[in-house]
Amino acid sequence: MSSVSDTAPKPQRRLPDLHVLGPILALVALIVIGAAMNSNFLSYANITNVLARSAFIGIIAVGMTFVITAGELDLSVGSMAAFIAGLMILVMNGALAGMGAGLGVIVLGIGAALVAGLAAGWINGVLITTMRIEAFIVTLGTMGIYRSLVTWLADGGTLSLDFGLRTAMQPLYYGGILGISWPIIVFAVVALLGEGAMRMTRFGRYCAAIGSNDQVARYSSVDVNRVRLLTYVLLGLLVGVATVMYVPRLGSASSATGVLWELEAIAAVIIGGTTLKGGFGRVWGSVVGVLILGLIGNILNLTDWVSPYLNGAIQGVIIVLAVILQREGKAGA
Amino acid sequence: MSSVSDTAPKPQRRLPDLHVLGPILALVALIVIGAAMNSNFLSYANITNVLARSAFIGIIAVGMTFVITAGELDLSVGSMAAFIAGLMILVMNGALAGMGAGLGVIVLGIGAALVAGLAAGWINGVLITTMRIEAFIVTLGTMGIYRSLVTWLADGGTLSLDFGLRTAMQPLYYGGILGISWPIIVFAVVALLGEGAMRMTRFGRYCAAIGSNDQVARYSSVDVNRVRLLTYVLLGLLVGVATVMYVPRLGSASSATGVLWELEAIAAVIIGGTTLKGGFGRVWGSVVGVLILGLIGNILNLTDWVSPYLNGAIQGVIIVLAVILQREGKAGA
Amino acid sequence: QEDETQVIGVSIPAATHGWAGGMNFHAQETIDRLEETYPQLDFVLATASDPAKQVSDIEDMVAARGIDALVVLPFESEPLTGPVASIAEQGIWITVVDRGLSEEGIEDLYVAGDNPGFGRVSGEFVAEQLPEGGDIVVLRGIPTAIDNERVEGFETAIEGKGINVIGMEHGNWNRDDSFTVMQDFLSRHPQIDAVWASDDDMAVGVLAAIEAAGRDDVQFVLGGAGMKEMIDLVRQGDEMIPADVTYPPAMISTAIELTAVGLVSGAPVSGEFTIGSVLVTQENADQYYYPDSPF
Amino acid sequence: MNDDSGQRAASPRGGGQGVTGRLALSGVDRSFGPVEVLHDVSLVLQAGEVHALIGENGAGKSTTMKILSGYLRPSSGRVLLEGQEARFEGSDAAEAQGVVLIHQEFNLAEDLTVEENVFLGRELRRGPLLDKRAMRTRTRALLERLECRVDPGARVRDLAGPDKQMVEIAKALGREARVLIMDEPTAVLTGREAEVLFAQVDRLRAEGVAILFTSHKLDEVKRISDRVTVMRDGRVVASRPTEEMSEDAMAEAMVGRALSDLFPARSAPVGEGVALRLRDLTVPGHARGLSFDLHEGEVLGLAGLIGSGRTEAMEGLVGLRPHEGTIEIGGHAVRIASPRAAQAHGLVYLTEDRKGRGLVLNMGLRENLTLQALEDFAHPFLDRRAEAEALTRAIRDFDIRAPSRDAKAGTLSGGNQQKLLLAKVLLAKPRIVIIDEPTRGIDIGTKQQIYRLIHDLAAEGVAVIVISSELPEVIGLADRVLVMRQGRIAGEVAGEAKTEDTIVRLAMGLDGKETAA
Ligand SMILES: Nc1ncnc2c1ncn2[C@@H]1O[C@H](COP(=O)(O)OP(=O)(O)OP(=O)(O)O)[C@@H](O)[C@H]1O
Ligand SMILES: Nc1ncnc2c1ncn2[C@@H]1O[C@H](COP(=O)(O)OP(=O)(O)OP(=O)(O)O)[C@@H](O)[C@H]1O
Ligand SMILES: [Mg+2]
Ligand SMILES: [Mg+2]
Repeated sequence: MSSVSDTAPKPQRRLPDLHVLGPILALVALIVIGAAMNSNFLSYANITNVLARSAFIGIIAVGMTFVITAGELDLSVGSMAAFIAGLMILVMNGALAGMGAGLGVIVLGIGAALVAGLAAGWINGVLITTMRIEAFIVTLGTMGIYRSLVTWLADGGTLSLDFGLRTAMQPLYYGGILGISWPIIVFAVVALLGEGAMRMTRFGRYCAAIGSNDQVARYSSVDVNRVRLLTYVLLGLLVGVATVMYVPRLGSASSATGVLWELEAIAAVIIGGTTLKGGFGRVWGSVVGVLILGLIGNILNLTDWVSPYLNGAIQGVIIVLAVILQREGKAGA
Repeated sequence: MSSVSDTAPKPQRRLPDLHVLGPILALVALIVIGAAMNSNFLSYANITNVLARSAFIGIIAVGMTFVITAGELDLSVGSMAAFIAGLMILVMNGALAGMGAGLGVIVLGIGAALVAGLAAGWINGVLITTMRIEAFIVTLGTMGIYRSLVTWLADGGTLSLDFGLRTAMQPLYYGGILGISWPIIVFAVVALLGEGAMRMTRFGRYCAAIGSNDQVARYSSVDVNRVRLLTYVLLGLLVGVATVMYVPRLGSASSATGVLWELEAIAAVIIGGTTLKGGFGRVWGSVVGVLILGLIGNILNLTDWVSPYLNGAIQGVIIVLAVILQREGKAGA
Repeated sequence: QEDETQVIGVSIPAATHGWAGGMNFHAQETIDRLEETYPQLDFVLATASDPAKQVSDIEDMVAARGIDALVVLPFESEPLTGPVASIAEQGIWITVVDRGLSEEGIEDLYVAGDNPGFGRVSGEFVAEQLPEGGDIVVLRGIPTAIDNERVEGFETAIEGKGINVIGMEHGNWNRDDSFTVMQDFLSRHPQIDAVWASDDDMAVGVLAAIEAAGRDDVQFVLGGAGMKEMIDLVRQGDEMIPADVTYPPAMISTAIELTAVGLVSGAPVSGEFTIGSVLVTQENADQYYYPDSPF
Repeated sequence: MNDDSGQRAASPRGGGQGVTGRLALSGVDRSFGPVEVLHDVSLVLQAGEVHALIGENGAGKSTTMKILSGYLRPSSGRVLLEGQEARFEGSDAAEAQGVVLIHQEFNLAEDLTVEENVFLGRELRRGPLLDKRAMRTRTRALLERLECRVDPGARVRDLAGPDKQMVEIAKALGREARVLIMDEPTAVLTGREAEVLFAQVDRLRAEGVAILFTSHKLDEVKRISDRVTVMRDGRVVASRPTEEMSEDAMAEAMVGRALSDLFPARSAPVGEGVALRLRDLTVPGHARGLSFDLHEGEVLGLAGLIGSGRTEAMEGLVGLRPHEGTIEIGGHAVRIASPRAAQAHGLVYLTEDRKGRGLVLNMGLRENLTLQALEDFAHPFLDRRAEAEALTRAIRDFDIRAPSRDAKAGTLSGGNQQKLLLAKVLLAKPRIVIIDEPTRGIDIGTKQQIYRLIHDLAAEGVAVIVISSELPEVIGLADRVLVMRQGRIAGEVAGEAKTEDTIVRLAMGLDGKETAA
């Protein structure tokens, strides 16, 4: 051979297989367990329920995947969702008098939620990129701020969508096409677009490059701050999208809305195989992670064998196991 | 790369001063504001109150500083504290019949708390180091587990220390020497020892080296896994110490105990100037961070100028501002 | 699904504070008892940490467990109204506990607590104890509609009685938080005549703070909900705790029991049962003292 | 455009100070904080000319190159592109003008694949989507030009150092540079790979690209460059056509004194005792069946092609990788499961990857120096004074030139980092030391110092294994040379047989199969 690198003796013993298969195996295991425990587990209604309610965290987790891949973090998404939901309800209730409970108000509400999401993501992003403040601190701060704001908007209670509007809006959660409800459709579309963006666009590649080594990215003419900012804006927008699905479901927002969504979304992303330190991310993994989390809750509701007090413990154990399954395949130290 | 960090022609305007002074300035600013707003702010009683109640998070934050410096994270400390408090109460109530409400039971309770803390830290550490699972996931898992366990131990309610025991134990929180209460003394001692360990022992140096580049540490004959494990064990032990101070205060533990302590402790560490990605940590900074957080709450309680619904927002804003103050001094991108 | 077994779903908020913990305990205990008494009944208990989770729990109960009746203590009224209404349409028996749904006529049976009443009784007692008027501080619960109703009831009751609320903060129905808040109130106000802690868990924290500060200006602390330790203090004539206001977590037991009996007997009890908040003083404290309850 | 079609003989063209050239520096100063590291540097790069920049470690070569390519800005003075003052906002602006720098240290995103790195920042697209196939094809073509066989889909993290260097070069070639600046491109390459690179340099020169490179291998400089500029202490001290300068003259201009023999004569004989005995050492996936004895006071060379498994075998030996086989130290069989255990037996390993595994770049010199032997400074609290004294000694013994004693290791020049790394490992007072590429990036004057140091170690009875890709180094330094090939020991040469030819033949397995060059 012409080259001087004779790489012969080591047959590249990397097993990406298990690393890739890990989350999927965990998901399959959960499905098998669920089906064994309750015959209704695989029923259409149950599957649809789980998918639809996973959509909120799922849509957010897709955005979170980009943020984490770029080496960042966002703790504010749960509070942000609560705040946007509150805002959306206020806007719609406010416009009701002038516009009537029609499509107009709904479109206005959706628009308001998306714009608010964009703006909230942008604020996080600007504080982090241009002001150069640790993402953990910025988003911990905005987490407190949004949570307070929604409590304040609701005067300590609950903000409720006008009843008529609620009826008009419900199809957004409960309706759908071909028997598949909107949240599932939107989740699927967001996931597909996200996966495409991660693998097939410059944006996805830049996220990984920045998360891996932002100096290198900078030297390679990547506008690092802009890409980082974009990840937050994208995440904010997706929080807005999730909220648009959420409001018709419950028709209200309060300080209890979206509590701990951030941890769930981050956990889903990591269970899915994205590296917390950045540099590598996969959207489909996050989707699998969200489904795993959703199924754990569902299965615990389907069976009686543990005290409900211990649900959190079971959940914790399964999350760790799911990740062990995935890590098994990893090579040496 | 050796020197490629600044692209601009500005002649290295590094002001480590402000980076160092940042948290202190923020603290001083808060003290000035507090004193201006309420004349009782600087009273002996108020200062003592704030210090004593900051001690729990403070002691934990000292341990967290080592964990974060070594590039790790622990989300489980709040739940762990609740669980240990519950366990301690159960052990003491259980031993009461045999031993009577004397020193023996108290010593037993303290011993149980410290051992439980060590064990809990060790479990986190082993899962993270030998099983090589992402710290975020492990501690998110154990966070759920401990929280569930304490709920289960308390049967959903509150575990209360026997009334006689509580009276016997109260001096541990309310008593002290020379007018300084025990929590403050213990906090100060832990902080001093921690600062010493960080700056003047191999352990501290190794933590920073591992957090900076664990490969370099490994190639330099540092037993990376052991040091990492030790940081978790130390943190667990300090959670135990914090719990020993906590239980005598109200004599009870429930699922509401220690909620969000982990976020507070991590925030304090970062406000104090330790880098979340690891490689650099300072214990005194974390102490200042804890005091900043404690004072914010105190000042908000001492004044009326915002709706209590907005307390969280004010807190968020101040946290971000405190870090901005600190970051200001940092050089270019 | 089988004709002979009937399933009752019970959906309640998780035990995040003392009262909820007591309620969780009673729910669990009642279910265990009824399952033994009525082998033909099956129970599903789910605890939720937020309204969305509670809606999911209820969905699961319907889709996978085929419940015939639902006993629900709504985390919040608004978000649960729609989902519960849609279940009611499927012919499932609905028992609502404590917090009413925001639309009338959905539930078959309503076992209600009386939050404005709770506030009113508390306010009246405070006013009565301070005939000359006085300065009090108030600790509020977790910001929720319930808390708002209680505080409104309280404020209405003390109106025009010369009582000044000189400080009001959220203690979140939490002992630690109320301890902190009370410490700061004590630093801030040299004279506090009384404290409305609005909850017995918060009263525990408040008492500890007062005791530690060694202040003797505070004449009494009024909690609420009927925690056994507090009732016991009332029974013994403690000066700081002259009274308590009930808001029994055991109302969940009543609701589950009525629902179960209704299902089994085929003659369901419907309607509304309001469990009023009662003032407990030394005279009647024995009636409300349950030493075996965890709360 | 050019007349000297790829000849390595120097071209007499261009080069006068008054000529602006394609890219030039004029009177450039640069300071880092209070330390001024460049003084009045002027330099002209001509189209179609290969310009070599040489100088001692820390002379300012890398800094000069970074200023030329927009990574740093001059404190004063001007950068001229085609005679016009160029104010590069950053490296991307310079790159847009066709000025490309290959860094001294790798500058790749380790988590990304080869292809992703090569096209980072200028991805090919079809509509909004990436054209992966085209990028992969182009990457493969670029790598083929460099006779590098790595898979464009491989993650950079998994590549060996030399392959990473080739990827860096491919990345630069892919940018269609008009000015190509290479900071010690051959430091991690063996002679054969360097040849491949030089072929590309010839091609680019013929295409009219202006090329600037540094190297501490003066023979390379002599062979490939048209013009040599020598820097010392941040100043240009000479700039002449290469043909007018002999290697010795270059060395003398760099160091400021005449250099005697590079390799000192051995002063002490090899000892009798066996310090280390290996039997059938196997590092799964990398090396098989290594058996040899190492004597006290012996310097053993380990030669072989890149990827022959020398590094992995030795990493296995010190417990950095799982291994099998028996290891005897001082006559006793020992188990070595970690570098810590190895060090407890007096065995330490110095890595070839100083940036990734050798030094904590954001820690100070002192912390780095004592990291490996920290026990010696802890009783139980760290003795800062002793640490400071150790640093003083290291700075003296190893001639470490740092901007200040409090500097972070990352601000040292590449060669000075290497010296710090050597000092750090030797501070652990090993009885057996394995040094992987001891003089990578070290200037010729200091090299001599380090060789002397290794001999002094041997004279004290320390057993030394030297892995080096520079054949003259292994030959000149070692008493005996083991040659590895595909994870096995292919042969041993000592005494008269220690010639480049025999070693290369063994390394390539030329006795058996025929290999096309
Ligand atoms: N970021 C920085 N901060 C402070 N000093 C620096 C920085 N970068 C480089 N220096 C100093 O500038 C001087 C010149 O460094 P440079 O890297 O240019 O040397 P070099 O000639 O490339 O050496 P070598 O042959 O070792 O690579 C050195 O003394 C170095 O320590
Ligand atoms: N961190 C790593 N992870 C995975 N593989 C690695 C790592 N470091 C090195 N390798 C593998 O080791 C192989 C050989 O490395 P290397 O080229 O250093 O061997 P060598 O025989 O020591 O040669 P030389 O010392 O001349 O570089 C590389 O091809 C690479 O695949
Ligand atoms: Mg250099
Ligand atoms: Mg090597």
